[in-house]
Amino acid sequence: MNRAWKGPLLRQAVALLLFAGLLAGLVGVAGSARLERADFVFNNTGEVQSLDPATVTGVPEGRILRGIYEGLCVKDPVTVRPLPGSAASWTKSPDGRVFVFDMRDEARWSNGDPVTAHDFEFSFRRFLLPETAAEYSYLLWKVVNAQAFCTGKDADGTEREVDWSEVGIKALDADTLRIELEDPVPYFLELMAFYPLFPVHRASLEAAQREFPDTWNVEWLKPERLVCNGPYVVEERRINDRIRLRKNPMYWDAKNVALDTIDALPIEHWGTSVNMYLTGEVDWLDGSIPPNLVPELLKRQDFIPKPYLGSYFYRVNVTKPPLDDKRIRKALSLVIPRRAIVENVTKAGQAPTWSVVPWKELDPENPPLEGEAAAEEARRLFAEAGYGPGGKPFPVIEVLYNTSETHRDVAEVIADAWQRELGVDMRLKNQEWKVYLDSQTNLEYEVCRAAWIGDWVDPGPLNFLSLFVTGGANNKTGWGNAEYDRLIAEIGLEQDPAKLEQLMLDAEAILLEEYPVLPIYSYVTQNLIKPRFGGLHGNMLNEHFPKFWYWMDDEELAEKLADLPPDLQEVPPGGPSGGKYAPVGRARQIGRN
Amino acid sequence: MLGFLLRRLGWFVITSWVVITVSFFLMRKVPGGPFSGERNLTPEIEANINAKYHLDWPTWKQYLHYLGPLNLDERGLFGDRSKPFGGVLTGDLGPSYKMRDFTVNDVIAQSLPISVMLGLVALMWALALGISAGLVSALRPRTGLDLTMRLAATAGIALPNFVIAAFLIILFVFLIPLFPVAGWGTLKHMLLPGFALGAPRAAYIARLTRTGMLEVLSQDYIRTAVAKGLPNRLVLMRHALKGGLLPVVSYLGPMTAWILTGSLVIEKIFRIPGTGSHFVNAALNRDYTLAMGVTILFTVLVYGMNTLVDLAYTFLDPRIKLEES
Amino acid sequence: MALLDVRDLSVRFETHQGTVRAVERVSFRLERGETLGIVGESGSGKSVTCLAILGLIPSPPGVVESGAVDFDGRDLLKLSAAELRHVRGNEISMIFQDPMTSLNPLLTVARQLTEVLEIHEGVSHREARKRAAAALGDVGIPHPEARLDAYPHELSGGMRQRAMIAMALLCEPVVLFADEPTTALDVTIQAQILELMGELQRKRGTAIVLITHDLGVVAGMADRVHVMYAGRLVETGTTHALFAAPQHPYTRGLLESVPTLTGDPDAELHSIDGQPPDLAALPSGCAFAPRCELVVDGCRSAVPPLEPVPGADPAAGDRRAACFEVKP
Amino acid sequence: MDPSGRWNLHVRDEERLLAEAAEYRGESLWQDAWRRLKRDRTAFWSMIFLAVFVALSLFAPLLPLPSPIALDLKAEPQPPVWTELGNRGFDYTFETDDDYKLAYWDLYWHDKRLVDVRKAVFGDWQTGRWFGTDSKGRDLLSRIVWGSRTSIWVAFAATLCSLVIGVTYGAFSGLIGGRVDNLMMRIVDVLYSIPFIFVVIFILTFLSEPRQDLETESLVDKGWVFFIVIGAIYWLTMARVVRGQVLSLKNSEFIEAARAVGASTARILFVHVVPNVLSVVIVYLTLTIPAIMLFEAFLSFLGLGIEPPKVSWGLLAVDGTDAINPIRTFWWLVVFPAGAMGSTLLALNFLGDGLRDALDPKLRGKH
Repeated sequence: MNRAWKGPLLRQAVALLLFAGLLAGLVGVAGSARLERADFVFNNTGEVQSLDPATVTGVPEGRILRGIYEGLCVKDPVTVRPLPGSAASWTKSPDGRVFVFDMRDEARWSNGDPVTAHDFEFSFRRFLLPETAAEYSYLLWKVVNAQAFCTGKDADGTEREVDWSEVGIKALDADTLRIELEDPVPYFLELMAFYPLFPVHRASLEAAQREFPDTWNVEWLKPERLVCNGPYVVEERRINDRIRLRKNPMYWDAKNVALDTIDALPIEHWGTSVNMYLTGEVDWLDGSIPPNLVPELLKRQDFIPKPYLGSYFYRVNVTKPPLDDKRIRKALSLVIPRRAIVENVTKAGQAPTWSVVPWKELDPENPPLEGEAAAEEARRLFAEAGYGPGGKPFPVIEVLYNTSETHRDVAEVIADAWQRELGVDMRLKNQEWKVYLDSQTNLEYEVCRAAWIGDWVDPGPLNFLSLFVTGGANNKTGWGNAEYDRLIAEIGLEQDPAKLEQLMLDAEAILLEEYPVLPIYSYVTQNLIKPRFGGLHGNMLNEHFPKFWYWMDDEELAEKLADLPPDLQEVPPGGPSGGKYAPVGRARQIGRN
Repeated sequence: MLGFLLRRLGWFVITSWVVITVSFFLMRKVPGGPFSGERNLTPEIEANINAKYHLDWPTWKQYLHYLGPLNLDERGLFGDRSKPFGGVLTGDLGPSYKMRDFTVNDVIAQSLPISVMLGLVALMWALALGISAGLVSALRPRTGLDLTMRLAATAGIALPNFVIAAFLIILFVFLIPLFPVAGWGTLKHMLLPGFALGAPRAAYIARLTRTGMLEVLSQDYIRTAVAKGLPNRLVLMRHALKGGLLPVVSYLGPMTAWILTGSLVIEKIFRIPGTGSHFVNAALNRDYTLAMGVTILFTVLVYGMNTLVDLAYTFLDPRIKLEES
Repeated sequence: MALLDVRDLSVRFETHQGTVRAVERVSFRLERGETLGIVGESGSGKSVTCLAILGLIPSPPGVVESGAVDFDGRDLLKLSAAELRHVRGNEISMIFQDPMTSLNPLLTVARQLTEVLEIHEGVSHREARKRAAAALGDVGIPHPEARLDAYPHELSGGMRQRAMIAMALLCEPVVLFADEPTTALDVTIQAQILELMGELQRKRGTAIVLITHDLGVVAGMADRVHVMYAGRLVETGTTHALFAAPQHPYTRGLLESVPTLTGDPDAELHSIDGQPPDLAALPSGCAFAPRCELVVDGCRSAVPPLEPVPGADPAAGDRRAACFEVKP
Repeated sequence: MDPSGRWNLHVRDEERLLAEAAEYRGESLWQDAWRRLKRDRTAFWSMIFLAVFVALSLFAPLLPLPSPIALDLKAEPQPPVWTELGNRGFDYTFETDDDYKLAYWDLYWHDKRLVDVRKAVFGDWQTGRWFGTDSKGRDLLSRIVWGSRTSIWVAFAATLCSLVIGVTYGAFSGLIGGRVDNLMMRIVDVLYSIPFIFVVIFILTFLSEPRQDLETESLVDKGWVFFIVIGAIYWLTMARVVRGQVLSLKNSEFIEAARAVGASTARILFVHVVPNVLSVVIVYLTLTIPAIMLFEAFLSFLGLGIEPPKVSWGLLAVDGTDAINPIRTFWWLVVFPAGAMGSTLLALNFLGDGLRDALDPKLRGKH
């Protein structure tokens, strides 16, 4: 080593320089990361996987995509029924098989291009292309020839090469899109408002493909290149930090959009999420609240749970003796302390349910057995199946759940009840998420925790009933019933609402008799939101639409609070005291919602 | 010096190769894949996805593809140019499977500077607290001050850091509103998480400082310095501190690694977009490429830091020659 | 008046094994310009005596129990820390045994030399450097300017000890404690270093306290010799007188165990049987009694005082010995 | 002339001296260490404290505590009550093996016997709600005591495991030396460069692979396996430390001297090497146990820790941190578990520091 480097002076100088550099870097990085607070900040609960609508599946993605894209339809923020979106109107053939959408003339992409029927044809084709590998692609398989186009096989498994021209999606002209289905789909219009079927901008996508032949599928989604057609555009995106949305001035209904900027923060830790809400750094939490806090929050004006089309249940592996005996399954279901769970574990007003279809009203004539009566009946069923005192020893049953505190708590309570009432030796088994999914799919469990959230409100029960067709991808119980399969198939074809209702009840009755799953409770939405915030409603799908969001002024806030039960604890309302309304003005904004 | 660096580089290449290979095959052995989710995929869709990401290839082929700029992809260099990536040897860590809008290089480029910043703040806390506690303990053993400082420094390894973080937040955010509750951006944002992250290290640094100082203070040359009539301050600062802190310097290498992988909890609680969370999330999500990417990053950092520490040693201790590590 | 007058110095160490009486009522005087040799085995308390004089005994566990050290009209044992610092390295310097460990390996020679001048004389760094170079030249280091920026490990053992000596003499002290200055060096270097010390002493008139176990070194350098055993002085006298007629059996033993060129090469070298005593559990009488060939009953019960040797030649200086068996 | 100053020493004395020195090192090292440890009051009291805690956790089944798992669902955790010493609420009878599972979980045979003793001595008497209850109405005191079993013993087992691997590997590497040593240490370097957390997650997923048959049939507890495997990862540092110690001993003068006078290899190993290495190992032990306990807590934070109904301190700490927030604080949920964990870890650390000082040959003779 060079002697000169060891001179004390030089070494001190080097050290000093290094230190100064570090300090400068420190200040530099610290300064560059700052952003002004957005008009509205919410917890998006997780990092968004992608902004490409075709490939995403999760709830956090949905929250963002509903802000930056607009499908053929949008949904009413209260009823979540379809409303005109990029399509101004549509017609449906009497047999429910052909839809013709009339595009909205004034609809524009964020770069000023008009939104045309061709854009949707391109996007739907892309959605179905095998290379896109869209997880939700099956949503369009009911379109004529779509399944064959997507997978190279028909529904019955016969292999068939199909050209796009044969698929039932056609832009007749820039203004008209025709979609032809093989069978009617009762919830088809809701699908058109579902985020995987949002359009993408062809020109910018293809430009990125030319410019970045290797990495275009990352590049075209960069905020500076992404062209959207929704009320907002992506201004900035930092992994695990935030997505910043800015109002899209080119949006056809921009005059009705109130907020200029929205920040979506992916806060995973529940404690942090609540802390940030309490210090006012976040205005809205959707879930992500420690259960311990729920009783306290229920006393406040900013936490009002509403029914949510979701169901929490236990799957039973019916291929494993003795669980192949439906009397055993029924007995296990009978002694689940549903009320204790919703009152003392989940605590947010979830409703105990005895059907996998959530928020099912109980028959007042014939209420489900509960408490000691249920336990006695369960013991009788157990004895009938040959177990219990004097009978065969019941094998150890393992309850599988994925790593999460609530699941653990529920499992503990249920295991405790089974052990106490039926003497069943329970073992809780906690698996890390991916392993848990694998175990479920491969039927490597005995009883396992599960949940399902509906994708559409009408017909709501179908979301849940369709899971359990024989061999269904999401059945995962090994259970199958030919009569049940037949009923579900008929539901798809039925156009008469009354008959549809009856078919669904019949199918549900089979599930209630057979117990491939043990229903536990129905979900509620858990939105903790600043009272001043308007346009965000606790609807059945817990889907929310940034387009309608605004801040109330003091007057409107006072009116809203006056409608709330008077014993609720007052909380800081958040937001600007003058409110923030769309350019059309307060009166129209309120009137519209 | 050049020889030393070359030898280091050689070992680095071998180590990285072993690490990459082992992790790669280990990862494919773990149940679950990057695209399994609550909603099961139909086999046809799964096949589409696997084809897109080459997960349908035999593992050895995926491995070669991952490693180097080999044209194994029929859509590759001479195909429609839509090959996913060029391989580790070209410095391309591939696309992230979970954060699909980013390449692994993007993810690391975005998060690493933040982690480095957080690490620096943590380091400062750890050094300030650790060295002062260690000095007090070496110079004024068994005094009230010693016990207090030891308690303060040891608290960091006496409680899990999420508990410490929770206490800090209650105390300095809600009771005494000095700091923001979470987030990243200003120096104020960095102090609390930096402390929570640095506190456990402070305990080790205190211990190293104390031992190092005791060792140095028992050396003959300290007696010489005193016999020369130097004031205590000078004896300590000029003659004792430098040698006494050498063990702390060598600890900085492993410490970096710890701060990077161990910051997950702190990143979660304080909502900091650093690399720590990727280490765990990538593994949990089976985000193969990201997991591999952060593994490689880790290896590079561990090697780089240790080499830096060794170099620093030659500056601090003139007796050391860069013969071999 | 003596330059340095040590009276009744006692030092003990409080250890878990009990109280170690390292130095027990030691008195001696040092005259300007003379060389006093203190001889004894390891652990006999000779180094501790020096350290105690400069206040370098680590405390705890060391305690200077009693005694006074008159230096220049001051009692060194009663000085404040700041006053003592002013004496150290300035008026009284010290050289240690092992130049390998006594120089700070992490600092350059220049740094370690100049800081002495900067502290005691407040000279500028540049000036200090110039003087340090001169001092290195004085102790016979070639190319002193170049050596200044070397680190101790880059110098040979002899060079290092020379640098130590240069460092000790920078402020021209009047007393130099040399604690085994040559023990760790090769024999040829030893001679050079001793010669150097003698030369510097002649030039500057520094009084030297030479601590060693090596009788040869003492014979060549010292004007007077004190012999220590188990923390006590057992015999004093001029070098010549003491070597000519050792009185204490321990001194005699020491002298007999040194090979001489004139002696019979085939004769077995004499050695003192047994081990030095455990200072924490000294026998009640003479500490040397268990190893002494001349031991009598009285030796085991009472400590023999250090008394003038009866009938000694007045030219032999302050000729004293601590043994009951010393007969005229 | 001998430069070391032992100028009056004859060669034949050397062997005798060596024997003395060996005795001194072998036996009085520990006496010396023990005495110095007793002097270090912080370390000494830490040791007493730990002994009490370990005893408590060992004999947890004997203590008249409420069941650690019995649920008493209420909307909120119940605060501590200090007015009631105890009550007669422990109404379990233990006749068949299954009965134990109602109040506890799958206990080992000896724990069941301890429970029997407890039942015989205290009957249905149990302590009151001294520490309050958790969110599902379980007695916190009981959970902390039972949790200590998981935390302390799992950490202990894991450390022991790391010790065995580390000491064997390090000693082997150090004793053989040369190329083998070099290669073995390179392997350690490579292992150091793999992010630890990955390995843990891999192990975890492999362990949670569906293999119920294996688990229900055998007595192998997944938690134990897991933490023992973790211990198996912690050995890297141990191996380095031991190797360093062995190397420095190998080259030290007294070993060379022992070899020169013809002491056998085994003798050198057991009289000279083992005690010296052991001191390092003991210190390492007191530092690894806390590290593993904290790691267990970290895994609990990620939700990957021990499985209910069993409890561990990590799990309690996680539950506790969820319970402190500005809206509503259930202080007892965090104060007691964190207190138990914190004081144990502090004690372990202080004891480690004390042992380090006491066993450090460089500091010997001082204090």
